[in-house]
Amino acid sequence: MIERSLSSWTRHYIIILAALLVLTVVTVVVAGINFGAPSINVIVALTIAATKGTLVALYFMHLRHDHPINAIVFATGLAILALFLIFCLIDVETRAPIEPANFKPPAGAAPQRTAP
Amino acid sequence: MKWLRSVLLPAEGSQYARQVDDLYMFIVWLSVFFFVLIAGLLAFFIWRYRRRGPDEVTPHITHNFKLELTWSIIPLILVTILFVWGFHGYVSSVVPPKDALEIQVTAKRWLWEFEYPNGSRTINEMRVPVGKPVKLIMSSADVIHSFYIPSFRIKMDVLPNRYTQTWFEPLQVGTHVLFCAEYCGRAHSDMLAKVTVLSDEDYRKWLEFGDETSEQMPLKELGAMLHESRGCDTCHSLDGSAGLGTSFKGVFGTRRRLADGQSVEVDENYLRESILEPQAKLAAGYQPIMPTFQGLLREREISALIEFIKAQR
Amino acid sequence: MTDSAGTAHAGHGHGSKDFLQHHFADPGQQFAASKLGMWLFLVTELLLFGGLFVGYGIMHTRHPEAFQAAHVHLDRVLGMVNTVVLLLSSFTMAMAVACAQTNRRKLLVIFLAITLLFAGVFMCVKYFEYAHKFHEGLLPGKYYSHAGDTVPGQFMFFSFYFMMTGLHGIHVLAGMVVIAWILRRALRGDFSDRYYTPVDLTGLYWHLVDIIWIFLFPLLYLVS
Amino acid sequence: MNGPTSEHGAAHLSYLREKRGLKSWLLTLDHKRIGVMYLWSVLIAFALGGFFAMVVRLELLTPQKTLIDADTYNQAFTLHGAIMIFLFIIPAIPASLGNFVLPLLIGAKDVAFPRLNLASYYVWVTGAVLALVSMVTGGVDTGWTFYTPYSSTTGGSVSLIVLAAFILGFSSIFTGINFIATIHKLRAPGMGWYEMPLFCWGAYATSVIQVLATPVLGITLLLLIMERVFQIGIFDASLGGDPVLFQHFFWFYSHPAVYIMILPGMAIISEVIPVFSRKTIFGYKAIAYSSLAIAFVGFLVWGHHMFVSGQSELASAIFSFLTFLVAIPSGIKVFNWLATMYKGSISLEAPMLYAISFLLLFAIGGLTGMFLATLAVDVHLHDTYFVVAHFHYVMMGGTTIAFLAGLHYWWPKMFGRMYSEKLARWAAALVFVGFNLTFLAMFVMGSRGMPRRYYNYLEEFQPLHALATFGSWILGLGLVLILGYLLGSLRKKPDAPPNPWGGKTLEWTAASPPITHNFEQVPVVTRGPYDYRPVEGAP
Repeated sequence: MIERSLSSWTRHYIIILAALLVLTVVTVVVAGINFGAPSINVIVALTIAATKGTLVALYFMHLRHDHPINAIVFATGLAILALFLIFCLIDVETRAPIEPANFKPPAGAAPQRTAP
Repeated sequence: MKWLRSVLLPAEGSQYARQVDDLYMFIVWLSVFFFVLIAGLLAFFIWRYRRRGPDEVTPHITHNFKLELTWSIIPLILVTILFVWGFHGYVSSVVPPKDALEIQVTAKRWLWEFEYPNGSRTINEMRVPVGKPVKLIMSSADVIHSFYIPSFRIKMDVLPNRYTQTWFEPLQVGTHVLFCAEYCGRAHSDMLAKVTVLSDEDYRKWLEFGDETSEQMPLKELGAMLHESRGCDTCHSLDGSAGLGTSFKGVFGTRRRLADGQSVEVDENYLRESILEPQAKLAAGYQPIMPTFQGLLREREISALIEFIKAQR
Repeated sequence: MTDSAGTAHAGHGHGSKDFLQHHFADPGQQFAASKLGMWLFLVTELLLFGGLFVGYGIMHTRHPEAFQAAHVHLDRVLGMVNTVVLLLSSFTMAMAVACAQTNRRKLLVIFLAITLLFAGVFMCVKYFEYAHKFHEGLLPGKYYSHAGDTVPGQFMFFSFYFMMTGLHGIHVLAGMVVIAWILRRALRGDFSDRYYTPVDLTGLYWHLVDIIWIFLFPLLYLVS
Repeated sequence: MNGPTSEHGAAHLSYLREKRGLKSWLLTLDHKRIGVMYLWSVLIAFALGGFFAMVVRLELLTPQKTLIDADTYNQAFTLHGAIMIFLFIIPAIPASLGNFVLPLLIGAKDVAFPRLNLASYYVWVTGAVLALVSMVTGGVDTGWTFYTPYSSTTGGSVSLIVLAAFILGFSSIFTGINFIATIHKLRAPGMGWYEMPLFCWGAYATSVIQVLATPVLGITLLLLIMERVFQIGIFDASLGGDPVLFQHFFWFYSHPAVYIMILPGMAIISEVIPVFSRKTIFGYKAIAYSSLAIAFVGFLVWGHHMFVSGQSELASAIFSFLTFLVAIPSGIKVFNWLATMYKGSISLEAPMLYAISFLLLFAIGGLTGMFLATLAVDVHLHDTYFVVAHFHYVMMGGTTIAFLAGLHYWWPKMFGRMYSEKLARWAAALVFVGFNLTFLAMFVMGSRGMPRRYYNYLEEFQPLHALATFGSWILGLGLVLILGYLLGSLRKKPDAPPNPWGGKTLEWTAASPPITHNFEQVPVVTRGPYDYRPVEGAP
């Protein structure tokens, strides 16, 4: 970690905080815009969140200037999580729908728990 | 080496089974080769390089890149072959032919229910014509079950609120066992069904007229047969021992306390109602788990079961 | 966690000023080990929440209409207020660490106190949000009794809402306990530029809690 | 390298004798004492799990009811699985033997976080007690895999045992964090990554999985408890959830967990074989990196438990291919161990006998894994006794045999006593024979279509079942014999020399048993861990 004076830390952190607050406002504003497809809104929102998270990790959590092993540990965790999500999605998204010609749906097939 | 195949695997009931067995036997021989290699080297080294004195000095061999590369690449090639071969077989097992006969399968704790294209149903026995592809569309009424016929080398989980499918094409007339292969509770190991492969003609006749023998059988005998084939015996014993349902031993003519506090005499009407609407008068101390048999039994079969229960003294 | 992963108490080491434990060669080694340990712990936290994120993602793709219809019941303004509050608290926490590193003991105490205060504000806002949901019958699982749902399956959004914000809330509460404990030690004058490991590690934990909220906010309040 | 005296000038007492009294054990921060407490605890768990295994085998002696009813049988195999997996195999090598030897192997005084280490032990005890409580308050009949919707709807104290598994996960995570930090930061001066004994590489790879996979089990079990308490719906198909998703969540942990179990076993074998061949290890880097490769690829193969579960065909194909890739690093290890013995000076003391058993049994376990990775064949073999046999060959024939190898190898170091070599050889033979009798026939039963978790079975399988039950008695006898002579050795006077086997790793430079701070002086490493060249005149 590099040696700094408190005032230099403070300046540094205020810039990051400002960026985070701006991004928060942006994500709320953007959520109101219709980009045509709902998936684009999700991607935009998550990209902004990822940017914010990266800022916090790099600067507030000092990963930028720290011993690289800590960043490697964190990145490995994220990578494994990403693989977990991707493989689950591969399964869920590519299941073949089976629509038999002469079959009625099993009892209670539709998710039902609306108002009593 | 036919004998080894017949020791290790059950008789092949379908063309697909033959395909799987070829691959299975290939892996067997591959495994035998590697096991003999490993065990042989091991035994040889243990004997050849046994310690002969307390101060023996050994050569300092740290690695050998070429050798290590060899025993990384050869297995890689072998497993790639296995993968492709296995994938190839798997694809043919999940894609049924377009003209396949469709049978709908419902798994319940702890019985199998089959519904044929013309609407007739069977329990714990599936009848199929020989030499025709049969596609099974399966769903569970409660927990996860698994549809497993070893002779056909097919298995597929049966899930609640979802359809899964598998298919097979029987080679010859005969019977096979159908197991539930996914653990589903107390009577999991009794959740068996019979798969009867009939000639095309017999199948069509059966579908239309029902079972000829059952038409001619005396009522009591028919009842005894149904008690087993329809899965009554999974829950209702004949020897008085407690099961998930009341034992049939000596039950006829007694008075029965019901879950709602009332009581009723066990007569023909009560038995009939309990078969068709099991939850209408639930016996005290038992869970409301029995499925209805409405539409599953012919009129004569209901009478047969009642006669059978009456006879259990 | 922070206690066991990072610090020792006087009496277990040679130099009590630096809280050096006997099995470390020097304070630098001890600090680096503690920090690595903390990062490993943070990764486990990440994956713990990660499972919920994956579950949410998959159920969202299964029931997009239900999730869309259900999220309207969340108050975006309150969500945004809470996001800002947590970001501010992350900032003050980072400042607290900087103060410890530069030996500003008074400022350290002040920043820790402000962080604790922000955490309290966050929990208060959460309390009002929860109270409102309970009142409307937006309860988890079988207790869901909201009237007037148009799309079936909306209850599942709230299953996730309560699991995710609940687990996060528990982490905020745990963070508050640890910060309070650090604050007490700071008041006692334990920390200096030679020894500030617990402050640093608590900071790391707190930032992670913040990062998780940064993702929860758009996923729960802004999905469209 | 190490003088007999400390920096203070006087020899220290061993870690066993320096402090006395129950409190000095229960509140100890010494990795060796924690390791010993863990050792006795996991052995008790092993005995309990073994008892249930015997009950299950005895029941299966006849096709119908032999001894117990179906419900008791279902609970017995559930508890056998849950206890063996969560209470025994996962902590067996890392937390007991690993805890004891890892700091010694790298020349450290302790693990990085001794308090966390002790916390791990007590978390384990808490989990174990909860698991026992669930056993007597209603029992659990879900199988150790807790598949929904069965587990979310059945009666009994499922929530409690799930909570116990959740808590046990933390004990595993704590050990993992501790080992990673210890290996990174506390290696003795002069010990680079490639001078580390291979046990440390195995322990490192294990710890990475413990840290990365266990939290997902945590959240899965938490969701399952919520499903039971609140019916939150995520795994419940009738509410719009997906029971197959539970299987993804569960196996995302539980498949890597298999490598949590086997990697430390392989790590022990990598220590034992060079020492008893008195020869340097062949392909150090290949063995080291293959551990990491197994750990990494092991994260991407969980779907091979789900080939017939209703998972998509594409996902099955991908998982099948990735599963095959695990065969490569496993094969590399086996061939490297064999090459280490080539031109060695092999002596067959008990640890080496277990290592040889391991090689044979693990080879069978690994090769039969190929059947199960092959899609078309797995469809037939899935959920049959073939799978049961396969994983017992890997988990018992692999991990447990390796655990026994390590226990016999380090026993003199841990307690300062030699056990009876003659009895040890008999026991090793009994275990080997009993094990094969119990499980070899299960491959045939499975191939012939005998489904697992069956209380009643078809008559045709009875001879093979009877053989397996008979084998289990021999196996049990062997294990009891081991316990007998090991306990017996503790009654003797300390008689173990510091280095009974002629090992070159650092733990053999410490006293047997070691002093509390492990080494009188901080060791400085100048030679590789398996360097058997004579000290003078080396090239």
